[in-house]
Amino acid sequence: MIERPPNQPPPAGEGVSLFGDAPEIDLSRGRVDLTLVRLRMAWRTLRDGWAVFVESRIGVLSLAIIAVFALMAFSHPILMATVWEPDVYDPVTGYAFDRFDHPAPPNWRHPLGTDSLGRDILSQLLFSAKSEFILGITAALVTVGIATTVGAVAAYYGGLVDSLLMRLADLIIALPGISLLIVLSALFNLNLFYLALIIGVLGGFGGTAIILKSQALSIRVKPYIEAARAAGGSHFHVIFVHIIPNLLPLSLLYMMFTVTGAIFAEAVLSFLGLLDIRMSWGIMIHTANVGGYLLSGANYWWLVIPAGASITLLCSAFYLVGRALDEVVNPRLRRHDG
Amino acid sequence: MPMTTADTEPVLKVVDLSLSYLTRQGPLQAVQSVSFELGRGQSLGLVGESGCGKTSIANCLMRLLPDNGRLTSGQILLDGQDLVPLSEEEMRHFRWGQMAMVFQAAMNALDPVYRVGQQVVEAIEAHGVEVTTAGARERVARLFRMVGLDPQLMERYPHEFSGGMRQRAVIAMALACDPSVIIADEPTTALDVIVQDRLLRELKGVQRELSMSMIYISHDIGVVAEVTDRIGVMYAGRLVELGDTADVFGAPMHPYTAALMSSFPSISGEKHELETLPGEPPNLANPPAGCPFHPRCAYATEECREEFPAQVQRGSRWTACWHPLTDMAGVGQ
Amino acid sequence: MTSYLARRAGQMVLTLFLIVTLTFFLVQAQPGDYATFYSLNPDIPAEAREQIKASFGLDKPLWQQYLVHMKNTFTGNFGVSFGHYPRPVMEVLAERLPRTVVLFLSATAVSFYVGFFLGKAIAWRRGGVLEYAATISGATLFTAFTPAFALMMIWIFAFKLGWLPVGKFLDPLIWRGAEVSANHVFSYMLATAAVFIAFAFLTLLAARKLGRLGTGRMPFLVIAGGAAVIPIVWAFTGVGYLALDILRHMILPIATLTLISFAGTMLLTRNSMLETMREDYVMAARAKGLPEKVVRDRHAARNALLPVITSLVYSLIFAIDGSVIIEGVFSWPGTGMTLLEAVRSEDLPLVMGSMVFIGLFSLLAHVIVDVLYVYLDPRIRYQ
Amino acid sequence: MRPAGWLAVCILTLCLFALLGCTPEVVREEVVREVEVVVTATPGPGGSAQTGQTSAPVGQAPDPTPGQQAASTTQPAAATPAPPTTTDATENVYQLGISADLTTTNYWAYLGPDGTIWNLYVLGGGKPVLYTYSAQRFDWVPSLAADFPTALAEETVGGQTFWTTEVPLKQGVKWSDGNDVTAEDFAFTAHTAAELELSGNWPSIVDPEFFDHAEALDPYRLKIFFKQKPGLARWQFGQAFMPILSKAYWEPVVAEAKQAGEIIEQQKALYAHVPENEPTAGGFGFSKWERGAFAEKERNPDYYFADSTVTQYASGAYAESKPGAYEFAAYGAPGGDKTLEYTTGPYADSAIYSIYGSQDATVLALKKGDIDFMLNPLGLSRGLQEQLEGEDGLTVIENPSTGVRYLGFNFRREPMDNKAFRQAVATLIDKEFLTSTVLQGVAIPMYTMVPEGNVAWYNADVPLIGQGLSRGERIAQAVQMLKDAGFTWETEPRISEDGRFVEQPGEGLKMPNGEPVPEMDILAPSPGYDPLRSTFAIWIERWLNEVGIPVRADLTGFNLIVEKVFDQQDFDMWILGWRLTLYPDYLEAFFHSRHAGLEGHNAGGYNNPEFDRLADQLLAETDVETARQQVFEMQAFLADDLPYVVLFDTPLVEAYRSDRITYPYTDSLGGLQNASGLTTLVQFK
Repeated sequence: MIERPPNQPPPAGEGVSLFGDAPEIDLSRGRVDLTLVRLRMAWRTLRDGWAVFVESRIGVLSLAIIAVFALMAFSHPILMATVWEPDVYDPVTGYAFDRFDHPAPPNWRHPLGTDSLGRDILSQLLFSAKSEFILGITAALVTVGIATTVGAVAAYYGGLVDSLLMRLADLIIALPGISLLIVLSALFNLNLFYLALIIGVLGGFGGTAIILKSQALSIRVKPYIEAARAAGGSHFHVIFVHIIPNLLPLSLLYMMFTVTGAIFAEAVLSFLGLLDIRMSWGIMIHTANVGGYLLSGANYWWLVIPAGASITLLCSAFYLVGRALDEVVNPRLRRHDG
Repeated sequence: MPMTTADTEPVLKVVDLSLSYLTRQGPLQAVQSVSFELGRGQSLGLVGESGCGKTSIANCLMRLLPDNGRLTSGQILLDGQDLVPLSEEEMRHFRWGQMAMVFQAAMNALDPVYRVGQQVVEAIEAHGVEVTTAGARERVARLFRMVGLDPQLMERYPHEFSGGMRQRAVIAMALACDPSVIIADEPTTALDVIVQDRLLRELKGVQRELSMSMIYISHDIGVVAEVTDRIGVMYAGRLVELGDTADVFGAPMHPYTAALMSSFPSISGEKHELETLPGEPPNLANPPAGCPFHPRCAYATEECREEFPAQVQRGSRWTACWHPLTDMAGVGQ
Repeated sequence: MTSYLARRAGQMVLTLFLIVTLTFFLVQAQPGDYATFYSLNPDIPAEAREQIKASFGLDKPLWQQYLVHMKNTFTGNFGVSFGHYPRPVMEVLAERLPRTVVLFLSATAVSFYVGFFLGKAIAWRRGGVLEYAATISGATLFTAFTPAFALMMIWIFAFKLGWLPVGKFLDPLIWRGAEVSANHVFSYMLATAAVFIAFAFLTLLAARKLGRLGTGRMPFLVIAGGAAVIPIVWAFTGVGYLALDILRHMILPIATLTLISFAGTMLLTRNSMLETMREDYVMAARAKGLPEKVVRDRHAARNALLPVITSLVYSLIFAIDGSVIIEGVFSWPGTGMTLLEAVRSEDLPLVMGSMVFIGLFSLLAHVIVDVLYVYLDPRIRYQ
Repeated sequence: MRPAGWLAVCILTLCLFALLGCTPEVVREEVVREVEVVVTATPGPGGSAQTGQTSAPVGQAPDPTPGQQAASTTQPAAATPAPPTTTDATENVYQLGISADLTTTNYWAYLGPDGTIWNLYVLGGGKPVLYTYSAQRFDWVPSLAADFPTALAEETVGGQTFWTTEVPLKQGVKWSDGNDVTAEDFAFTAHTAAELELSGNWPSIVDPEFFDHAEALDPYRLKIFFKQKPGLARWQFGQAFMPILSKAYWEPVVAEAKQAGEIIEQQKALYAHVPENEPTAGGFGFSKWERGAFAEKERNPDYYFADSTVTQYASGAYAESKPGAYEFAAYGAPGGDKTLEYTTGPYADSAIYSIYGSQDATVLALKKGDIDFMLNPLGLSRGLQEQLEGEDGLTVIENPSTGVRYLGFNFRREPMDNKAFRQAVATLIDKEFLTSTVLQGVAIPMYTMVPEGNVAWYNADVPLIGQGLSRGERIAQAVQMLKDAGFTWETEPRISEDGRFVEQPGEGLKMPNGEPVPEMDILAPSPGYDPLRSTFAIWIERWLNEVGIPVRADLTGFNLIVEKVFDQQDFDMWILGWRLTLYPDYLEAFFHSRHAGLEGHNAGGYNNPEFDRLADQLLAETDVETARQQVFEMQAFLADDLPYVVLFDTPLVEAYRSDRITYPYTDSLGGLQNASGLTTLVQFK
């Protein structure tokens, strides 16, 4: 074996944690008090973290972009229920009867034009935004749920459990993700939910677990864990009440990266025509490609640019928010000591 | 200004040096209006609790401030040349060539991926002290012997060195270009007492031998007493007392100096009761008005709380205190 | 060292075994089977269909198929491809592997270098315009929709400007008279690269051992000399023009892959640099009066490289992954295109073979990076 | 980078340029070709002989596709320049783009398990065949055969009864190794296929149930023995199209393969052989395969049919001649208006098939001029078509294709087994609206299982259910049909005043037996796989739901549909497609009740004795004219009984570099790719 300094971006041993490091827990105090203290500390760390975060202009900008997309996602059902007739504006089965020159360029009824099958691009774009959020967030939650548990359990128990989980993680990161997903989606006709689940599971048992485990290791040796054990806390209690909450900030960071990965993977797979999804940004580009409009450059820009730009914008926004969070979580990256 | 033991022009003269760090909480006054002189061949100790600005002064002298450090006022005159307005490139020649540094944690001051000898040679080559590789190597060997290291060791990597060896190597490195001033920043902190003691002696010896000037920075007033001619006591970014080592030790004028002395066991082994200093050093981002020491000072009065005390000069030494101890005790006039 | 290598090899075999098993059952679990897919032709009588099944070994029970597959895999032929019947999967993959290896190793090297270079630059001048520009453009390219982006690159540089070829790895008009096959030339190229890397590595190693303190430029001049010999040798082989044709075809894909992937390395390097720059030895280097560039490159960046080099594994895997998407656009029929083609035509043995190959490749990448790490960090030794 | 590094880069670059300077033109020298001298004998169509015949689900991926039939309109033949009797200083290289590599160069394997469309494009046409389809009109004409065969006759040899036919062969047709192409070659090829039980397309070419053996009465007179009387599909449109392989080259290979143990191993050994310098008798000989990059065929200087001229007349007459060698005429007396005339080349010195990884890359290569023509079984999509139409130097051509997309019913379930229900569904589907309005003409509505372009077999006179009706009329009619058949609603659908939309959708539809119509799924390809079919599925779902038929479009992957429909027969309705052969014996395969078993092609379980009778008749028929009447009848029957609601087909759009090349004709069912890019006819400007 090779002995080496910790892999990967160092997991910020002294990082802020959502609940503070709570170094001096007075065990004689009542639980309610403790919770209150914790909440207060959590609020303070959140506030401090936010202060660090807003220093990153890119991070704030990215957050704003995500917010815009979230608004778009919410606006779709509202628009469908109010101003858009389903016959015309349904993203999958709609047909713009008002004209027959599809793909029609942007006009006042269809601000982003229509696709080659006469469907409203804006409606598709907004509808897909929702799917992408569902996909990304499901995948991220699954990843983080699994990875935090795996990381905490591996770090807490050590020994065989640790070895098994970590070897599994090694195996998974040795597999190229997109290739694997291509095989899976071609063989099993994945829909959005299964795709999210698979991405989540792969991420959760893979690289993210390793990183969270090394963070959990540094938490495990903190005095308050010992104290909690000494005070008779069960393994379950220690893991879920003391270790996992302290892993959450780092988990949040990796959630962002998972979202990026999931959205991107979906787009690629849809583009290759391997997914069982009715509408997404990837499908929009795929439709344009099948229609032969990918090469048409500026002539049919509305078929490709809105979807393509949305993929890039949302992916990189999540990615950059993750990067900015990295600076919050890992004080060694901060510009100023504070 | 009082002259020091060496009756020559001071090799280093620091005038009214102030330094602050920009932080999220606002500017942090790390060093405030510090002035001192260092004579040729003389050694000056700077003591104080951690965070009092000693290391900042050292870094400031080398002009090695972090991004957020700002020199707000002052001059650093090295052989009469002010270093403050120099460009980075001009400054480069002063570093090591004129003024070298022994780092706080020798452990980390050596680059882990290069051989130790190579790291010394690098400095020599950068300043053109020796032009041939053979010459440089010869010089490194000499330096190694001087600090008590086997010259063979220069082919080794830092991780193969023990803590003491590393510290010696760092000292050898500092000597590489015959600097006129050496700044030793807590050079012995991480070492055990015996190694520490031996190293101190050697450092002192080398300094005498090469008649270099030295600024020795430590939180351990006992160590400083052993190696320095003069001593400066710092508190919260200010120099609060400066004088010949013997004088200061004999009769501290500032209450803080006195407190500091009593909180360390004497290195010479004299037994006296250790006192702990109550309270904590002030937050430099929001220092208390007046004398920064007043919240912890037993003698503090109203004026202490309102205005920073003026210097009280006593021959070659001075202190900044409204109530110098010797006054109260009626000694030293 | 030997025991380390033995253990490492053992681990690899075990991992490989797991990958093979995993892919086998994954593929078997899918609905529908190949024989149906290929026999939906009403002109093929039922007996012929049964015969097709039999010839593909699909008539046996699952566990037997698994054993056969295991045997095939570890005896090296990976079974017979359905789509290229009766060529062994191994042969199909061996034909395509050199193309992927040559292109994606070069691309990874270039993108790694670019990423590292930019990363250290933006960390050094933190908060500069360059940092914003590089971070935003890097992240944008990183998340750009790869197929469309690659196509756009071809459209601009190959079609509109006409500087480079429209994909493919060679020009038929140049190659139709060629005596040797492209795979020959690819393997020569790989051999050249291997020899040159070994030469450079040994030179540096020798310089380290012999020159001891050597900060001199001698070893680099020797390496440069070695590099200069390469074209001369090639000129004598008589296939130099063919290699040049391949190189010309490699420019655009490499540029595209670099643009897509440099951001990962760049941002990692940046973070690693920011941490390294706080180290005392960097300050010491500066205190020694070393020029900025030396402090940055020889001390900060050199140490920052260490954690980044571990990510080289991920860069390589990312590149292999990218090959699935990119190869089609650049008409570069390597393992990625093979996987996609196999998946689409339900050529199950080829699917499994490709996955195993890709897994093997990433295992090898791990080993290479381990070795590289030992070289770069003197603190690390085999245990 | 260190200075030494820069130095290295500089040196390297310099050396590379030096290298570039000294070895650029190695390429040019080698190819100066001899003029070929033409010998004597019989006719051969310009294009490639068509080989395997299959119908396979229309996928996006390779399917072996042959088959063709005349486009109804033809254009006057282009004036034919002199055949290639002079050697030009510059070579004419016909560059074609293909989208996937060959998988074999072995003809046995290509017609066996490796029958990809790309193999067909490159390898097709390289072998002599007895008979072939004529260009454009797809008349059945002799190629290697000197004339039509003798009529099938019953004959008893050694106590066994055979149906036999005799075929005269042209003399003087040579393999490129100098041997004559003889009846022995035919017998060898057919026997090998039969003895080794070759798979893939072989059983449809050499059907072991019919073919017994072939004899060379003399080298130029062939006699074929059938075990039972072969219908058109087995003899004229089957065995007669069999590519003939060189006995001299293959005999040792086959002999060795036969040593390989079990039959499967024997086949494997034969398929695994990689031919080198295999003799050709076609216009080109396979010369180079740079795997993954390109394949090249070089002109066969001894091509027998070079210089032969084919003329087709508006009267239907066909004439073919080669000066000093042969003359042939059929289907009426030559004379009157010529619809087509061309002289066979090859005019190209070489044909290079360059492999591109995606349609977009191929199109860019075409636009840039790297290739002259692109072979693509799906043709160009509308966006690309539009783009190329405006391009200088490019000509875009559009031809009908040979496929069909359909909605199939599962007759094993209610109410799909109810004819009125099926007809109501068909009435509700407005194909014209979908194809012309929604799909903007990228699809053509169809009503029968034979494409219109297949002129000889297409029955224009089938029931056109629903055609020309407005939305409201369709609904009204469908509702009436259902009512007549005993269906009832809880809430009947109500149409708006103007008849344009449904005000009140139907609810609670009950079958004649009083039970509610169950929820039904329409399996259809996902938009990712085929947006056209998924669009149809979605609209059908909507229209059926309007009248209260509870269906849901289940857009899913291709294999899953195949699995459910063909392997498990667990489904309600499905939408897929077939690629069709010219000779429509597939009607029997798709709809005869004997094929309704698991994995059979009659996946819907259609079972109509009346139809079965028609289908059996067709199989046995040996006369083309009678067969045509039967096929017409079958089409009309199916269009009314509706086991499939035939939906649409897509036209095939292709483009070529008209600034570099010309074709004698471009109107052809299935496009020029169906004639493998007319390699022997293409001429250069």
